[in-house]
Amino acid sequence: MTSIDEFRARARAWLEQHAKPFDEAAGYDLEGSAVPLQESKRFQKALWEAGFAGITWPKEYGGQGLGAAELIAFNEEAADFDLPTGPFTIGLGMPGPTILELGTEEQRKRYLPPLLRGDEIWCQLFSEPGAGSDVASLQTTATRTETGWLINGQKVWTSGAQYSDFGTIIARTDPTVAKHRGITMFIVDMHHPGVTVRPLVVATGHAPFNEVFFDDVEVPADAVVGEVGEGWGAAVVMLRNERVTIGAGGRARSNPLGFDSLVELARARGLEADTAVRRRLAVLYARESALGAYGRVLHEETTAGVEIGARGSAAKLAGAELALWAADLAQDIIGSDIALGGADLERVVSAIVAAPGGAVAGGTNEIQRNIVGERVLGLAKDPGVDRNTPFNQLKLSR
Amino acid sequence: MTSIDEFRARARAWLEQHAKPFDEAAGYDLEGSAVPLQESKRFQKALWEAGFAGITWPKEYGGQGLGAAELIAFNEEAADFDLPTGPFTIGLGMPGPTILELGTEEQRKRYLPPLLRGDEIWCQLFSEPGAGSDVASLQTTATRTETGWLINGQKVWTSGAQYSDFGTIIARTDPTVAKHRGITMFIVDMHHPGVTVRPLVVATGHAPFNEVFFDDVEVPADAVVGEVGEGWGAAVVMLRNERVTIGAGGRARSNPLGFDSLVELARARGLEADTAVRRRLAVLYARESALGAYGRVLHEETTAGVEIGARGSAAKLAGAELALWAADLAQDIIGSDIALGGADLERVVSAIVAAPGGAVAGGTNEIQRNIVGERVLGLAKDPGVDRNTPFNQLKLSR
Amino acid sequence: MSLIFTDDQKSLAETVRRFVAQRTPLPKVREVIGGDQAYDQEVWSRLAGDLGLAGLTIPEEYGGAGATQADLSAALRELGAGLVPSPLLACVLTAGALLALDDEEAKREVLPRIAEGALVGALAVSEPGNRRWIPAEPETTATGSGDAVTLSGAKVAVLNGAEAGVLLVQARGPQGVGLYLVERSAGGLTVTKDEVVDPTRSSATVTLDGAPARLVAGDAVAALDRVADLANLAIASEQCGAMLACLTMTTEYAKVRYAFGQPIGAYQGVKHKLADMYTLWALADAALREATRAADEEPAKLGTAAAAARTLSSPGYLTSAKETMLLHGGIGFTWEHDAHFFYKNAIAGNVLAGDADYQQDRLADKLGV
Amino acid sequence: MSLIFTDDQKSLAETVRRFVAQRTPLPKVREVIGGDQAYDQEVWSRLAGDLGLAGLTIPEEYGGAGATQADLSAALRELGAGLVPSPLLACVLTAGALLALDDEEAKREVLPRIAEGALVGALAVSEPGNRRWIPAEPETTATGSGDAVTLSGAKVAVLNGAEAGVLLVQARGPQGVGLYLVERSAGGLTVTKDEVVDPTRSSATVTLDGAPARLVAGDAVAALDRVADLANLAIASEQCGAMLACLTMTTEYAKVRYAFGQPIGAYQGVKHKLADMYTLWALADAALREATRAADEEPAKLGTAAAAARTLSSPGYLTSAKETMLLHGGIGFTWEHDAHFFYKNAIAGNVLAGDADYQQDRLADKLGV
Repeated sequence: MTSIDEFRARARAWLEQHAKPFDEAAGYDLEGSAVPLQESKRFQKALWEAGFAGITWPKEYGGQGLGAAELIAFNEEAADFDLPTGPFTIGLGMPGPTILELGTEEQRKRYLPPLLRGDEIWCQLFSEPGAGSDVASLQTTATRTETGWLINGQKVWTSGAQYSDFGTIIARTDPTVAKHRGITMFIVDMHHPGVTVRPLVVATGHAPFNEVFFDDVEVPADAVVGEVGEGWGAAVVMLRNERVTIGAGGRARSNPLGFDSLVELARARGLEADTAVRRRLAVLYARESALGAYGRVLHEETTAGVEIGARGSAAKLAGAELALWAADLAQDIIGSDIALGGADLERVVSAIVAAPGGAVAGGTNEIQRNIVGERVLGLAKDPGVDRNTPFNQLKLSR
Repeated sequence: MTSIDEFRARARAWLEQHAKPFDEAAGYDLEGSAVPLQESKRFQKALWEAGFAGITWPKEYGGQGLGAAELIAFNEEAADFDLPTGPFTIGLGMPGPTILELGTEEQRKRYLPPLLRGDEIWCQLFSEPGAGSDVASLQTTATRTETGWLINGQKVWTSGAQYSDFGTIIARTDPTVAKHRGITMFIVDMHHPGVTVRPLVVATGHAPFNEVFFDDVEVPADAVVGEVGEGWGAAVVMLRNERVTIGAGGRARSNPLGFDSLVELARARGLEADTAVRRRLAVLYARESALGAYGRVLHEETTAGVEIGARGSAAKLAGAELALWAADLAQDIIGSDIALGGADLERVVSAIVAAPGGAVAGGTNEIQRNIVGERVLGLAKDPGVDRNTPFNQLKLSR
Repeated sequence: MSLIFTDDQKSLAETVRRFVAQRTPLPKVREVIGGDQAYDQEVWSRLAGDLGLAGLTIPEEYGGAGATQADLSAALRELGAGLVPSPLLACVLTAGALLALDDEEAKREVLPRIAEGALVGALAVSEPGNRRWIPAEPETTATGSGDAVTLSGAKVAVLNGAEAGVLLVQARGPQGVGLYLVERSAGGLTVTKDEVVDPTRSSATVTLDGAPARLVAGDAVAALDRVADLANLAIASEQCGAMLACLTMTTEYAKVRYAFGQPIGAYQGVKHKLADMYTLWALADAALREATRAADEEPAKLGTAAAAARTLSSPGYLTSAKETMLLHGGIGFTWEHDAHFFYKNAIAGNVLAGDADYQQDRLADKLGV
Repeated sequence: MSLIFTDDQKSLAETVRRFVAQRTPLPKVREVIGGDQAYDQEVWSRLAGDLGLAGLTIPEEYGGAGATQADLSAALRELGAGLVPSPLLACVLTAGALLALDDEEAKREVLPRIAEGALVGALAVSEPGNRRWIPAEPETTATGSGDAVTLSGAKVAVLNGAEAGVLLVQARGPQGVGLYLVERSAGGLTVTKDEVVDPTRSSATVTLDGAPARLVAGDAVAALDRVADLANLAIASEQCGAMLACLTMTTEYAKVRYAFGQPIGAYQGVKHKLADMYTLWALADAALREATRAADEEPAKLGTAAAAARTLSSPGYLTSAKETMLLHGGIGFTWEHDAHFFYKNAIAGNVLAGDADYQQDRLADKLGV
């Protein structure tokens, strides 16, 4: 038995004792916040105490100092369980690694251990109402004060802002240079009185995100992550992580527009023998399983040291298109009852309504196509896109 | 009985006596040149003698001096007949009207009557291998001589060049100004020894077009149509006519990818009761009949004095997309026999192979979408497209 | 008559458009559908009465205006563009069914009240577990005869069933399939408002347990076929209006929203999708014009033309509404933005009075394929 | 084994790619298909012999190399990318059928000759008037027994039927459906070369009129199911190669072709279509990798995985080839350009060894839907 196998066995044993097995029916979370916060914090602390939090992070910041093989082993075992760690996903996936890479020694010591231990929750604050796909055209400002910076502006699509202790925010610190060059990343205390969090209700009627308003929020000078004016580089790293996360998708079985769900739906509606429906279900299976295989190919290539570059964008694009296609199929399976929002159809109807939103989250299909065209295929950049114009001379959305 | 009704009755009577009724089976012409040239010339002459050629053209140039109402009445009656006037379509639809509008009095007197009388056939020479959608980036040159101009270059996609007596050609007369401003239109004698016509074989194996090479072809100074350097304006008018012609399409029944043909195809293959095929045929009918109705709407608006602007591009786009969609349906109806080129399938298989070519002819779908977006919806022009760069500083295709 | 609007139709459309903008713009619609009423009663009174829409196509002898289907279509486009909640469609279908039957007494009793907006009629045809909008063989039964007829069975997706004063119910009686009038106050009648995806339309589940009813004399099968044509005309009209609203909204957004220093409409990724939306609308609109022309001039072609129009308008609208959400990016996914109301309206409208399979099968039937 | 190529597979692919570029590039393919031979005999000898492709997946005991399906797939991608005419697919299917049967004598007699490239085998299953690639109940009959069996019937779309030295024919005999070996020289056998849309593939119509044949022992139904899986693997491999060739060709063109002062690939109208082509290829390619992995590691999953790969590769290739023509504009429609050969190959490949309906029905069956 290798040390990896031992680690895997230990993880399995611990999970079987402490975590709930994955429940397919309960797996789809309309609000994105179904787990009680205290339970989540308790579980994260237990995970850390057992040696399964921050597996690849250095020991001096509370991590386990192990390798990618152990991380993969743990994730593979964990996939069979329903870990109530949702509120920590962002902190561990985006701000955490960024602080690890770009933060000062003080920042790492101060912020990483409480994050791993489940004491402090993080969010990330990038998107703005006026910026959209062109994230770098952000208009939130951070102006220098004697002791630090004063942040003013509005962010949007912030998951978990309502219960977060800290956030990483990018703000414009120099409007006289090109838009990518005048941005700085800060750590912001979400409990500051100038921070207002407002739930953002979406098309389904649920509020899985927030709008966050910053009104003269002071942050100290040492809240800068990396260098002043170099926040865009840090943000790009974070966004790439986000795209991979979104592209990978959740377990297919918990997806109300996935193959298993739509087969059940068709059976429940007596269409299991309908030739056209059967054929479309077969195509759904082919597309869904190919998307999974593509993810595994990229994963294997990464492991083999092959640079996957921007190919994750093709997965994101394919996933978004598949969800929209599956939403059409689901509608046709349901037929005229789609107009009714009855309890038995609530999950699938919500997913149909949410499908366009899912396609937009993390970058529209058009943006993904541009990324694939330019960075994977090497096509010329869009004409007329001027990356060198000073921000204060750019045309912006209202 | 109004004078229009009388005119219509006279046209009907003449057509019944002189023209063949429309033969649906024979209506699709793979080569585009099935009618013997002499028969065509004789018929055009007879048409002119009977007073049905150049209905709206002035009498002094051989026309009938009548109104649009008479023209419409004649066309409506003529739709039931198979007029062997193919070789004259281009001359009467494009060069003719342009010379009428922009030509000198001498040009009109010299060229229009023989065209109407069926004595001389015309072609138009716009497209070039290196230009494509960006017609104005043409590279054929016309350089001044003591007595006129010397034309050198290559044109492509020229219908009827092999039997044409004259052509209207656009060539670059000033490479130092912006591309649209350095172009001049000429009348060129297609019998000049420097003109070489070569049939252009397309994907189906047929050769409905030509390549035309110009090697030191002299034209006199009075061959200029309109003003020197203003050939683009003339070309735009001609191209708009072309787009309307292409968008309007032929009789649906002669189209091997049309509803009637595909219903027959489905019946011949025993699929008349197949639910999926029936549904797709219903959709085909809906799309095809809507395209016809849209053409009638535009026609009625034109008659009512409403400017239809670039809306014909939407018809062209819809027609191209419909042909590609119908080609898919035809393939699915045929099933595995599509791989076989047997005689009973030749027409429909040829049409399937030709469908992408049809979508490109007269401007790609992308160009049509740009036209609809910019000229119908008023969206901003593509960024970075510089209309003011001197031609000799432009980047061109090899 | 032609395919393009007459001056009268333009003027009617303009009147309705102005009324919608002034009295029931989208922020007002949001308030109404957020409440517990299916529609704003005052708006409906004005639409029915002042604007005369409830009786527009009802002949003058029954209190209506005797106008053409093309006139009604012009008005419905504007209501569709504004997502205006109203029982107009339900009334049009009920009145259309009665007009296609041969029961003078029923017509004289019901039609004038519908025409003046005093009565909402609802058509109850669909049944649970049957995917066809109008069942060929309904399970609902009529028993008894003369004044003692009663109905038993269940009807689903009854448009404005909860707001109707009278229901026209398809049922199987001793003499075959018939249409029966049931008063809302009838004993044995239970009407339960449905939870719906599209809050701008109200539908209900109806159970009949020996509810007293009255057979309307005439050929019910033919009348229901006529109703299917009228439904296609009316729904295609609303959908063409809504498609145009989506197109206009998204085009405007593409002109003022900037990304990477350009209005997003300058990028072909957006421009070409809008061109496709335009083309979808233009073809559905043309097909609809042809259908209303047929309704008024060549009734023999109505069935095919109306089904063809609907076959384009429903999926075209669904695509347009979805693209409206997608092209607005994140903003289009917020509750605050109107895009999702159009999307939900398109989802529900796609199956209203027959889903795509039903429509395509019916069109194929009419085409003799 | 994993989803990405091993070093051996990379090296095999590279060898085949170099061979195609040197010995049978597209201009050479044009010459061959313009002539009266189905393929270049010398090219086939080299592919079969020097490169060992004819016997690649045939076990060593029958003269082959005993390589994996993933190895064969790597080679087939390169042949597909080059539209190389050859009887390899026909041989793979015939050998695959024999290997799945239990007739040691037939294997020993036929397989070594196929493996060395000396014999072309062809599988004759489809019948006129039956839309299924492999009929459940063939009309072709086998009569007699032992050494005196004869076949009568007709078979269509027999891949390389005219070039084959031996045919493996599905027929209904006294003991049910079986597979029968028929020598090309047999009396009563008529083979007529088809006119085909895709000149890179040769197929034939075969009539059997009391042709002497030999029953191959074993479970024919199971063997043909295995053949359907192998066909899906092989065709998906060729198609993934061809899709990538289309993508590469069109991407290169989009970089050097200028319109309005920009390379056309700078416009989103072109760029986004190429991104979609990339995505279609990437998913079909990943599904194919999963299918070859299953073939070699988890045979129980092969049927589903191979059908899924084929369900994506065939329509994906058709779309890609069509877009290749469209994005090349007028040039792509000329005979001189290669685009139309890919388009025709995609049209024919879409129905090769079962059309889309057949594939989707089979996948649904395997999924238990």
